[in-house]
Amino acid sequence: MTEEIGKFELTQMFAAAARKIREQHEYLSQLDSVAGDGDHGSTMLRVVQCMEEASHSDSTENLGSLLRDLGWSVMGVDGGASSALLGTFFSGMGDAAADKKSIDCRELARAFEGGLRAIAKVSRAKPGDKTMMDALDPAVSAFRTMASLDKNVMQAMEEAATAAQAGADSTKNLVARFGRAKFVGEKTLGSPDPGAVSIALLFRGFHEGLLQERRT
Amino acid sequence: MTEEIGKFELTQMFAAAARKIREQHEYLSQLDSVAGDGDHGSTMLRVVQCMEEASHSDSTENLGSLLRDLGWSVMGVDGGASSALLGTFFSGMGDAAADKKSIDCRELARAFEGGLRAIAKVSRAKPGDKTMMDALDPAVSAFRTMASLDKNVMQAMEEAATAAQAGADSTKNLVARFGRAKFVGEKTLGSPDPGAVSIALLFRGFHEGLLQERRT
Amino acid sequence: MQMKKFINDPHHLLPELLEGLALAFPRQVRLVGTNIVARAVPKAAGKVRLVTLGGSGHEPGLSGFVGEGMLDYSVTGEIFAAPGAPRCIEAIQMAAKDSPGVLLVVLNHAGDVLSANITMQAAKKNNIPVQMVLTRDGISYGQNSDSANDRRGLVGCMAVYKVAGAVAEQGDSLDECLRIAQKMEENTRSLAVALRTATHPSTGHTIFELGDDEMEIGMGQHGEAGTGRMKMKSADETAGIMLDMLLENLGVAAGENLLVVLNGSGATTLMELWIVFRAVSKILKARNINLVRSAVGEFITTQEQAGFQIMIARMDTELVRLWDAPSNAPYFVTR
Amino acid sequence: MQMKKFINDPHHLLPELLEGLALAFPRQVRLVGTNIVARAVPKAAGKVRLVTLGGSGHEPGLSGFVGEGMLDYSVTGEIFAAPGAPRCIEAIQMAAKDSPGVLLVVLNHAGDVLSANITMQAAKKNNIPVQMVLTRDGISYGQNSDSANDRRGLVGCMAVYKVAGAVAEQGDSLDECLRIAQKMEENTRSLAVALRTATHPSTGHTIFELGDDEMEIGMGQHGEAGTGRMKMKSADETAGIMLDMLLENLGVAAGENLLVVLNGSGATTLMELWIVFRAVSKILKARNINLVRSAVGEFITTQEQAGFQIMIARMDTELVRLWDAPSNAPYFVTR
Ligand SMILES: Nc1ncnc2c1ncn2[C@@H]1O[C@H](COP(=O)(O)OP(=O)(O)O)[C@@H](O)[C@H]1O
Ligand SMILES: Nc1ncnc2c1ncn2[C@@H]1O[C@H](COP(=O)(O)OP(=O)(O)O)[C@@H](O)[C@H]1O
Ligand SMILES: [Mg+2]
Ligand SMILES: [Mg+2]
Ligand SMILES: [Mg+2]
Ligand SMILES: [Mg+2]
Repeated sequence: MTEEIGKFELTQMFAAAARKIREQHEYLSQLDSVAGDGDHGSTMLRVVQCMEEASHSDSTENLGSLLRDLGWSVMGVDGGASSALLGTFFSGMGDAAADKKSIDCRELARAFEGGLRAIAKVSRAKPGDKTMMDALDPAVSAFRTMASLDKNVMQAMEEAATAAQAGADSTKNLVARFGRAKFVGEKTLGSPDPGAVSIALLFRGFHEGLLQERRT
Repeated sequence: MTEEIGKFELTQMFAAAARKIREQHEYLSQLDSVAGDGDHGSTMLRVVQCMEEASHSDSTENLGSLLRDLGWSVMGVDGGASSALLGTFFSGMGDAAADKKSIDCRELARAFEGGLRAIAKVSRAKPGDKTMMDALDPAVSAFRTMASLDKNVMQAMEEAATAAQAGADSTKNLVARFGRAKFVGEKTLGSPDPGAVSIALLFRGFHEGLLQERRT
Repeated sequence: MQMKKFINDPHHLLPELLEGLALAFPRQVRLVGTNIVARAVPKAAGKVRLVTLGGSGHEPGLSGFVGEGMLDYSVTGEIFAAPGAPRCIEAIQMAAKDSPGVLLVVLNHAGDVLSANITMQAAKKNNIPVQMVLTRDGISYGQNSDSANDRRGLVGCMAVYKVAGAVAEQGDSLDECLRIAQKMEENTRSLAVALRTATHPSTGHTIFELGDDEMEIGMGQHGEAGTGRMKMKSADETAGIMLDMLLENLGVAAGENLLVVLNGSGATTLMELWIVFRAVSKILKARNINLVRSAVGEFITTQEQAGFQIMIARMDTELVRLWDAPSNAPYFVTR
Repeated sequence: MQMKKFINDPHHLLPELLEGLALAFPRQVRLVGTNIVARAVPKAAGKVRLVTLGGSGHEPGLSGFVGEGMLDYSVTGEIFAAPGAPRCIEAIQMAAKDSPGVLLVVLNHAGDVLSANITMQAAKKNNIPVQMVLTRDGISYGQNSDSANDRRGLVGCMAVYKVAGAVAEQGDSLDECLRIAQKMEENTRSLAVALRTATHPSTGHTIFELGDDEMEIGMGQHGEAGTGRMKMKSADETAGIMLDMLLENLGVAAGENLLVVLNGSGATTLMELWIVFRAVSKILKARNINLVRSAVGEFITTQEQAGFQIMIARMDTELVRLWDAPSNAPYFVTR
């Protein structure tokens, strides 16, 4: 049972998340075409590439600095809103993470919360505004709740992934108020927010990566 | 039998020529689209409008100055090559015409020749270059020949119209070397030169105008 | 179908277009850092620097406005995408050297604002004196009650570059540059109309769809939908509808002085822009509003989109003087 | 299908577009006579005047180049059609007042040349000191042996306006203006490429057809067919093919100094032009040819046609100095 997340586990999580995004990148761009500029999928491809590179690099075993560097490189993807936000998320996670080689479930929960706080500082979007926050906020809450109930990382991640998916689904019924989509309002009703779908895919990937890691 | 051309006869000739052009203006523009800019028909519409206005105006009975003014107003049509050339033609006719109220067949022949000379000065095109000259040159020659054989205006105009038509037809087998069409060379093979077709229509109209004038 | 654009690798547009700009205007601009456009001859030490950031695909904007009297640095993103914060910080750090401060001019688009906010956080952490102005000129169709934050950045940024650039060139303080930039920004409104879509040069896809007989008022700078889709109208009618909304939104009264910028989106010809400008000018005259300055051309485009933006700005003597001040930016030369 | 252009009456384009130009640049130009564009402030008495004539639909050319340091008068024809001789003579007569002479710059197109020849005849009859220069820069695809008269006028006229305008502004004689104009003309070559057709704004018809994957090198200024139709190529390849022909036709050797003007046709973005310019610049460098001056933008367009013209000109110190001389024409401001 995975109780600690180290660089190896992170590599597995990121690899699985990258697979999820690669399978769906055309769909993500298509969702972004409804009212955005249709580039979300290609930005996410570059984001997950950074994630893979960061976890593969030899430079550090320190998870805090690994995540901070990852945040910086994701921001450097130059992909618009989503890479800026996800970069902020990882870098906020890094700031909050203990400077250790591995972290337990509670520490990971604190890191996720730090990432969420960092995003909130620059995003201005609240849950309900039909952005990635609608998936990220419930995912982080679910993870924290599970951690505080002394569940293990695997269980917590499964709950987080499920919450992210539910959050992403809920955006179908919302009207966009943030990002490029805000100017077309009603048009986005019925179609989920691309950034929220990406968050759901990432958390689903994190969970699958952990599962797989256990199996091997 | 019409032996003298006065303002009344000119009005009839111009009116009939205008009808011919109006019937065919779309075809003329289409011919000009093969290798030109497709505007020849609309320019010719404005040219014949000037012809009608000139012959209807009260300003002068003097055919020389009527034709000179017509030349100027046709040039002012701003229609590109064809209006510049036809304007030059009429103004050259005016310069060569006797300053009389009416002219006979030989005098009209001299006027046509004066118009042709004026065009030649600015055009640089020779018969065979696939321009309006291929219709105008034989038309004027035919008219002069008939005049020197003491034929009447009606007979001379009929020959001129026939010669213009034959000249226009002959341009089908030529490769354009002048005007906008010259840069596409071979492309124009098989399709007659729009300016030459216009000349044929004008002369056919002149003849019909004379015929009609006699009948009424 | 192949994209009908003269490009090489569609995923390598940014470095090539910037290299071309720098080669074409070696006396005005040069490339520094990572895809950052800077002046060929840096501004004298001790003067405030102007920095902007934003996606590419809008040429000549934004980087075509780097030059004496306008911008010092332009951080250029990929096509229609904000540059990430790391490169923006790189530019801010360069700009801050030998300078009393940096003014960051940012168009109100989600991605740009995010990068700018992250950049500002980092700059403050590093004690760099930097102030930011958000340009929010683009109004929506039919919504006169919009708040400033709901307006997105259109061509209005160019007016801010121009007047703030002129004050900075004079050697004024960062606060003074900010004051002027904010005054210009608050008094500027723009409205866009589109007639035909454009192709995204990296993806090869059209960025929106519009019927054969339709136009849309209120579109964003990247083809974001507006709310004013309607049957195509004549130049005069279109200008009338748009100007009505702009004047009402900015609250312009008879007797006031306006700058008008008519900005072609790409495929709309200058012939059309002149015809539209004629209409604008006549309407203003009829309303007794003074057209004190104007610019007609392509400044901030959306690829080969057909359409244009009308920008109006309330001008006082100070702003007119700064608008007239010399500039040698590649695509905005002042006489 | 309705034409997707912002116009009013398609048969009333010319007066409206000129009025718009004059309203947008009241300090530079004004309308005189019948659709003639003149400087707002006439050139000082005693100096040679520059006059040009040509169809409209190519905005900003030709009338956008009227101004201090360039043209004195532009006689504008209907869309793609030469103005008739009567209006050209009207302009020549105005130009000749208080002036030692008039230089008429004419692009080598059938209609323009006809009007110019008739005008020259009339001017001579009236003893007006006027000289004419015919700009014949446009080479054809694959024909390096073309004679000057076979070449038609493309964007090269702009270089002639610029340098001849500068000498005239200096107060030099008509002969001197003619000498400079001819030197510039003889040393200039252009070649056009088209990628997508345009719509004639009066007729609503496309001016030529081109396959979805085709381009055509050697096209004329009004969509006249060229002889280099081929499958679309990349920016670098296209620049390479065109530059090879231009350099060979002008006989440029290593070590020589060139001016390059890259002229967008209408819908081709500045992004693409910068990318093409990058290629041009690299090729010249590889061949050891010096790129001494350049201009990249839309100068003489063909409505919303996609494509561009590359113009090269052999420059000596005199021509470079005149090219650099000040100009305040609406669409060609020199720093
Ligand atoms: N202010 C914001 N706060 C949170 N999420 C945002 C914000 N702006 C945009 N987003 C998210 O970014 C997604 C779009 O990402 P992307 O298409 O990659 O960037 P861009 O909009 O710059 O093209 C949206 O679906 C939304 O989830
Ligand atoms: N130099 C010339 N000499 C004689 N005829 C010419 C010449 N140039 C053009 N043309 C005639 O003009 C016709 C085209 O006229 P039009 O389409 O009205 O003018 P443009 O070519 O300016 O559009 C050609 O078909 C040809 O007959
Ligand atoms: Mg997007
Ligand atoms: Mg024609
Ligand atoms: Mg984007
Ligand atoms: Mg024509």
